[in-house]
Amino acid sequence: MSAPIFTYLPVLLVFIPIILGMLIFLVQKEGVRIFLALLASLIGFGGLSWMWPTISKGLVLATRPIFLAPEIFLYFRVDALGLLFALVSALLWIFTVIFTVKYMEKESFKGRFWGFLTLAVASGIGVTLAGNLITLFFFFEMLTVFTYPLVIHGETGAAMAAGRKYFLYLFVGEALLLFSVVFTIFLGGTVFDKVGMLPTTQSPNLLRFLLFTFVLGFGVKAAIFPLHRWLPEAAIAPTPVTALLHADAVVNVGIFGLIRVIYNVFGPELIQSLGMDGLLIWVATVTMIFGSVIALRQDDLKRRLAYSTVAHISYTLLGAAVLSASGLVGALIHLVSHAFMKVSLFFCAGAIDRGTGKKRVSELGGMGYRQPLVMVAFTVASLGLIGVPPTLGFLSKWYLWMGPLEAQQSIFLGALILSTLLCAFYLLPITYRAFFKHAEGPVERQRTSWFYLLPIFVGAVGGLLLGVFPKPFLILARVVSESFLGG
Amino acid sequence: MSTGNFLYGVAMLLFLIGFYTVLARPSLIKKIIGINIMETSVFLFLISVGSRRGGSAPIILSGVKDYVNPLPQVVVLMAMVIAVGTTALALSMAVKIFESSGAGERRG
Amino acid sequence: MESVWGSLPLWIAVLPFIGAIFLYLAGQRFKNLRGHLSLLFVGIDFILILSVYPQIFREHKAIGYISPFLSIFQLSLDPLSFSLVALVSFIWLAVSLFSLGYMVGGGSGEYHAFSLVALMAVLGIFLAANFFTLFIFFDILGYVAYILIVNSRTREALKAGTKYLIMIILGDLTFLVGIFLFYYYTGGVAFTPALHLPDSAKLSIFLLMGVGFAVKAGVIPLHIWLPDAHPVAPCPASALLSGLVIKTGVYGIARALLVLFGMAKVVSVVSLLLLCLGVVSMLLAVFMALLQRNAKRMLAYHSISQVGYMIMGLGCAAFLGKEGMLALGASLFHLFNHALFKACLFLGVGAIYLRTGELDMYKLGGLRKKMPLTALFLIVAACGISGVPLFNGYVSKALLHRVLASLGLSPAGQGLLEIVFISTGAATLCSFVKLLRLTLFGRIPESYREVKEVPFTLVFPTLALAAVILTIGLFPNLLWKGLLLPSLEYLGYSPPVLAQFSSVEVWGAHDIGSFLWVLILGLAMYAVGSKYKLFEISFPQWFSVNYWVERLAFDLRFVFQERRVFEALEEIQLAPELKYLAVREMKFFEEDVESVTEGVRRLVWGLERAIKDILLSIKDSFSFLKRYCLREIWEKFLARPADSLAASRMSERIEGYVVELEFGLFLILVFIVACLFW
Amino acid sequence: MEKHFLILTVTVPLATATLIPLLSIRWERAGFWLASLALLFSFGSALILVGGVLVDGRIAYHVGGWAPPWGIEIFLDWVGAFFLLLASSLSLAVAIFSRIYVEQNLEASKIPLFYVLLLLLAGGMIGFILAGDIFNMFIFFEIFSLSSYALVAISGGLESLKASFRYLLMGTISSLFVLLGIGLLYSLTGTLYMPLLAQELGVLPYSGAIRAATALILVAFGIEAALFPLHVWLPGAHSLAPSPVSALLSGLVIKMGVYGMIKVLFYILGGRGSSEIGALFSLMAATAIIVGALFALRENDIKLIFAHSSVSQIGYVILGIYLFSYFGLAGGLLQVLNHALAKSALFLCAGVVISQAGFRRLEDLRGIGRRMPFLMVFFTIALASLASLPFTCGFASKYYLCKGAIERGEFWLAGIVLLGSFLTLLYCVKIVNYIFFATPAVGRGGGERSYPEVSPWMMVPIGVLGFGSLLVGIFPGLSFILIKPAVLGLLGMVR
Amino acid sequence: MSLIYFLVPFLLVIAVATVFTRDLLAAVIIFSAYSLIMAVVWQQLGAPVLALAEVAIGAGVTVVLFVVAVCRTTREEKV
Repeated sequence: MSAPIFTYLPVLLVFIPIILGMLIFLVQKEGVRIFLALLASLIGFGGLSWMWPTISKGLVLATRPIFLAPEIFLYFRVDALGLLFALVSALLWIFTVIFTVKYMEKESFKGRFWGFLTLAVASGIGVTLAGNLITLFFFFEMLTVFTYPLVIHGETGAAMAAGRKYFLYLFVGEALLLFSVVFTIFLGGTVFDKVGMLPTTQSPNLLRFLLFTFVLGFGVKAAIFPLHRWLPEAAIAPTPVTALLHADAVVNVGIFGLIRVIYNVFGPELIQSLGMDGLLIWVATVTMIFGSVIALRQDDLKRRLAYSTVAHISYTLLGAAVLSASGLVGALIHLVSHAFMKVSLFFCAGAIDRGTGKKRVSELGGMGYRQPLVMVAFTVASLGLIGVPPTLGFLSKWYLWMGPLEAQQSIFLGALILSTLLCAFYLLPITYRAFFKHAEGPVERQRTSWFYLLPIFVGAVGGLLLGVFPKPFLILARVVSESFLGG
Repeated sequence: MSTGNFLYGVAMLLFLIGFYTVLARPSLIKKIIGINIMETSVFLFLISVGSRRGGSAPIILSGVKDYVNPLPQVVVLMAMVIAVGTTALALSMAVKIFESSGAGERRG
Repeated sequence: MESVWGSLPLWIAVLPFIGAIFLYLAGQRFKNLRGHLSLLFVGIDFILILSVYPQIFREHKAIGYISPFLSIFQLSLDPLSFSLVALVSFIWLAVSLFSLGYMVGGGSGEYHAFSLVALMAVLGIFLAANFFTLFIFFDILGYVAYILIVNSRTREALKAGTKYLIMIILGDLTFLVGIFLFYYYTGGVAFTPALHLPDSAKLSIFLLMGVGFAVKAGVIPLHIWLPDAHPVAPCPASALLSGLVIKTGVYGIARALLVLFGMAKVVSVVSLLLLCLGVVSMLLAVFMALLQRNAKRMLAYHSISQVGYMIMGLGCAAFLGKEGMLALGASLFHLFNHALFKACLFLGVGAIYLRTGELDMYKLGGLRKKMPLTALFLIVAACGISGVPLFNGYVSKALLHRVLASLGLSPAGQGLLEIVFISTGAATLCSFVKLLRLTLFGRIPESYREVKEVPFTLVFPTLALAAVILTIGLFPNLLWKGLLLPSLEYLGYSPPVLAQFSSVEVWGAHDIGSFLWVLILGLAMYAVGSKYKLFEISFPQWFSVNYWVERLAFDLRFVFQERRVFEALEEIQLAPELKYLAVREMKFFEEDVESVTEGVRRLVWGLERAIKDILLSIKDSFSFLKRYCLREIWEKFLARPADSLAASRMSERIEGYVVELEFGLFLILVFIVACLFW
Repeated sequence: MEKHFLILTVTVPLATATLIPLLSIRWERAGFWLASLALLFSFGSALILVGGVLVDGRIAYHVGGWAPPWGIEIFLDWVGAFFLLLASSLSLAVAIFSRIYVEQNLEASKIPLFYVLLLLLAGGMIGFILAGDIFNMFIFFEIFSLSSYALVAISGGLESLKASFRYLLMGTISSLFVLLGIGLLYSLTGTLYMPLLAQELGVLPYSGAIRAATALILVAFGIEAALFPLHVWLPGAHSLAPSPVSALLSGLVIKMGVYGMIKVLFYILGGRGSSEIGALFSLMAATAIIVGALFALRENDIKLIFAHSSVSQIGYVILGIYLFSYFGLAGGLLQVLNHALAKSALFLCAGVVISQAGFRRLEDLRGIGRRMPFLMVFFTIALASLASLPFTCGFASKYYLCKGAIERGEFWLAGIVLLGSFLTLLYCVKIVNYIFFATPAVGRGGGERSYPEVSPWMMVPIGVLGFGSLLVGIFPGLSFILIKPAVLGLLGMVR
Repeated sequence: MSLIYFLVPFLLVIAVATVFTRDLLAAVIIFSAYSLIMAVVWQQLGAPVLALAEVAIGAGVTVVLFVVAVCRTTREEKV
């Protein structure tokens, strides 16, 4: 590998897709747009997987900082945590693009859609590769901005309302986040090169306040409980966008930020000495249970899946917040598995919607005969999300359950189990209806396009295969937990 | 009580009267008159700052040692010119407003 | 060559799965061949398994398999798993043959494919070399069995299936937590004895795992899905479910017991609990069976009862420790026997159902003349389950009886056990007398005059099973020495103990005597029962555990669906206010004050509603208690059952119960108190 | 040599202003060309002067060769250079933009007058920046104020006349306050030359008279800068003036109030009494930030939105100044730059829309982004900068303001800054929604509205401002070449 | 100097009268009187040049402007 390119790879990986995304706006031909979008995603994934061997050895790839103004500089630093998140995003990005080709075929303003899609995922990757707080914040906010046009793509009243909510929630969160970023820099830390960058001599109440604003700031994006309302609303957007929101970039990035805060900004010891780990865990637990319970009550398929995301993302938070090695590994692996499964589930919902126009769970009777392959994938993905053994979901759940035990907080094990149970109860009825209930109208078998089936199966089967061969992500997760918690 | 301080007080009173006119009288012309009253009061103040008990005008004459300070007078002179400009502008606006609305009155 | 040999366990387990895929692909075109294909694959698997016999038993060697991809995925083929696997594949072969003629038309493709997957799962469970692998197959089996249960897609089937699924998920989860704790304490999941763990850990792990297994095995407080699910499945599927699938739970409990407590003598909650649960299951389920009209439902209750025997045996094994070899052996023996005769019974009833379309025993009769072969084999199987000498059930029951006698409890406890054992046997006998009397003997109803014997493919499986039943009944040592003793030896029982029971001897006076007691008591019971129509008694609904579970589920659903507390909590979001603030026309000094007050008003309203709802639900639950506990007990206990049933609001809300008698909880208490005497 | 440019850069525009009426009798376009040339000259000389400041730090010119305290001095230092560069470049851009705009929207007879007033405005501001004693400051203050009143009223509509009259009343009161304050200061020290004044005041105890003088002047400049309770004239004046004038008023003229405040606070008072003044003014600025943004949110007229937004944005600047810390001041100055570029680009864009399409309500703007894509891209860049998105200058300024507030331990001020930027974002998004994400408005004939081509005379200034905004946004560090020494110099004056 | 003490109350009274006179033309005329008195005060304070200027500008030009403006608008001040 040639050294200079490799050294600046993170910068290129973020900015080449962004430039390609901007080019898309100028292009009129649909074919060229798709080519550019696909090219961007392939470049992203290719570059990231090129880094994998290096990073998985525990090394770190850092670029030289680019100063924009005093104290404000762009700095990329790829560690295992960032690479893990980035890889998931990039991999699913490719398949999101493939899905979008068919899904958006008859929509208008496709140039805008392709452009913002590319920009959004690229900035999501930018967040994960960021090496300091400012860079992280920059891409974090850009992600929100670029996702907004995607959310309101339909331009209907409902879409605008959803967009409004999205905007209100996320930008309040980002204002708080900026506050905490500035505060942290004021206290003297910005680069993620060590565990716990804050001085421990500060007054504890100040630090608690800082953590609180951090959690609120990132928590909006991670959809933790009282701040989750935008996520289900945004389910009105086109399916590739919901996939982007739920699995590809947005929510993941929120939780990524929280992990950075817990481990890089504060550090486990400081958090424990402040006594704030309990708060985080409780927040996660409440979100978990509430998300699941509300999901039980949803009839709209996408909304149900959205609430399921609310619940599942806080598994990750719980895993990260118990401050134990297994918990962290579990959290990261769960994130991967959730991303794969949720992408598949949302794509299934999209394919069903496009194929038959059904959007509600109660209308899905007999869907197993109409679109058998889609529903089979849906079932596999549901089982993966529940955590049935051979899937990656099981592996993650295994580690996640270990976390509270190692941290001597076994009560949260109960919450995890309850939530898993609820997860089964809100996902399995869909399968049940599809395969075991008869439809009201006439049932015809429908041909589903391969543009739909490929991404759907990649998500579902990918989750399954990764359960059997978890090495690529497991190694990264182990490296992360070793670097943060010392083995 | 010195003349200076006495005049300061008078200037302030006049300023307030002018201010009241600007704020409270509805007629535009009245408002402009108010501005003029304020201006003259400020000039009065400036001149009384420069004046000195027993001083004579700042014109060099033999045998006069005690002049009033000329600088404020220069200031006032220039300000006076500007004030006339302002008044003219304001009056022309008032007339225009009257013509285009049909009433020279304006509340607020 | 070695590697091929080493991966043999994997092939044994996966072959049916390959078959299922093949079936799916080929079945698209050759719809009629699906059953044959299924049979073919089961047959190949059976032959494959049998061909390993010399390797396992002569060289006394276990074949282990470790997945190269996922090192935690391990299988092993040792004498114990071989015995079970052989049993499974044999019965599966018979049932497959039966289903060839039975399952025709809609849903048969699904049935054949998923029965193959279920076979893989069951084989996998018995082959698993650690808890993790066990869990994987266990879970697969849970979901696949669901598909078999709801094969007919009728309302009852779906309802029963849902209940089954909920119970299975609960069970799997607790099992998983158990494994998880096990891993946490030991750092591994293999079946190596983990005796060094602290007692509390052992106990909690065992209880958690045990709940998972007990759900599947249908041990009494957790059996609620079983009497609903087994009857609604197609007959061959019921045969598999009752004959084999629930055995996985028993096997699991045995495994957990051996791994956690080894051969140590466990005089603790564990052995006592197993003993109690076993006994309660035996007794209660058999009385429930007596009250049934539906033949398959009756058989399902018998399954619970027979599983109770096995659990009791396991309890004894735990109780006796190193000397408990006979108890374990007897349990396994009974496992074998029950698999055989229960499969045979279900197939026989299935044959009758195929010809008559009727499962209500009271509407059948006199079929012995129309379907002589089926009748014959049904009688053989019934003799087997009732423990009639010369049939296989007798042997295992006698062994279990001996074990009970060797427990050395206090006289009161011993006496109680004795009474329970005898009366269970008697009730079993009685209920089968009833079954045979009502279906095979007596006057034949008009509508069944034209009934013919089923074709040979349907008779042959019952024939084969009956033959095995008789063989084991006549030569019990064939099974004991051929399969069970090596397995027990493999499990690590010491040679002196092994030598003590190198062959089974069940023809003692004591055994025969107890059978006579059973016979007399059973016939008397039948006489009294049929005379006074005691078999048609219906108890009030609230006696049933099932009723309470469904009632609870109903209430929970009510809370979730009726826009109550959660809805109110959802409403208290600040978003509308912020939206109002930001987006609408914002007349700052006028409207905003209004919007803020509006926000406060909403907040207060939301809180008020939430509080009101919580209070209401509390009030509801009180009135519920008042209404359904106190008043209903009062009315139903004293009033005539039928009237109170009609009057009850519950019967409006939840319908479709077959009334059950399950005062199990009371009895458990009574029994524990009794056993604590010694 | 370059010292002479100091006086020339003021006098050339003022002198040209007198030429225009004469020449335009025969030559129709005289106003435009002369004004552009004069402003180009002052822009060029401003560049030269900034070069001189970069070398020497402070350059001064004594008018007529008389040294102070008797003569009049004009000087330029770092802060002045920063403002001078802004003033000359923006006025040039606006002058170029006005060519087409004025022809389309004003009566032909008023065109020379427009350029005269524009030149007076620019020259007045430049003089205000350069003035070395406070009385000259007052004179130039009056010059540019008067011309701005006239410019607001130039289109002659009743509403704009009323707005202008209101502006005039407030402006006159403000200038009288300044005069009064100057009188008080003079009565205390006997001099008007700023360094001497500072010296004399430094000796005196901090008495009620000084306090009163300071308060008078600061309030007066507060009126000019449209600080919150004194901002009532701004929305009307800025929204009803011709768009290029609005651009100049919002972009520059209100900044002159800020510049005056800086002069008084640092050059004259030397930071005395900063705590009490700071507490009061930062409270006012904080209120301005929030209230201005809230008012902007409720408006439906695009220029009114921007006008209210100016109230909010100027609050940031003033907040930054009254934080009296390195980061606060830097943030404030950066915000001056950001707001000047962004807001004038926005007003110019609005001017294009109003002059080409003839409407200004948000509903009518629906879908305009698809008709005028490039214009609207610049528009959006400016909006993003206003809303302090990342990679814009606004972000850097808000960052430093936040930092400054935190440094002083005033968390609530940091909160206000962020809340304000959130609200700003909301109205920006509201506008963007209408522009890009709504179905196009329907014209008279029933089809989509069509828009004529935009002249390059209009596009070029907007493009330059937009690219400037982008450049400064991506590399805000560039502006620190001037800002950093400026702020350090200011802080050096604090005693 | 003592003249000032005599003139100043008069000045104040005239200012008040200007403010409260309804007839605008009358108010303007009173205002011109105000300017004249002011000029005298300034002269007394040692600023004769300013006094002259005030007579010319304040009482002259300004008042003419006012009169013209009043003629072109209205004499009534509606309260």
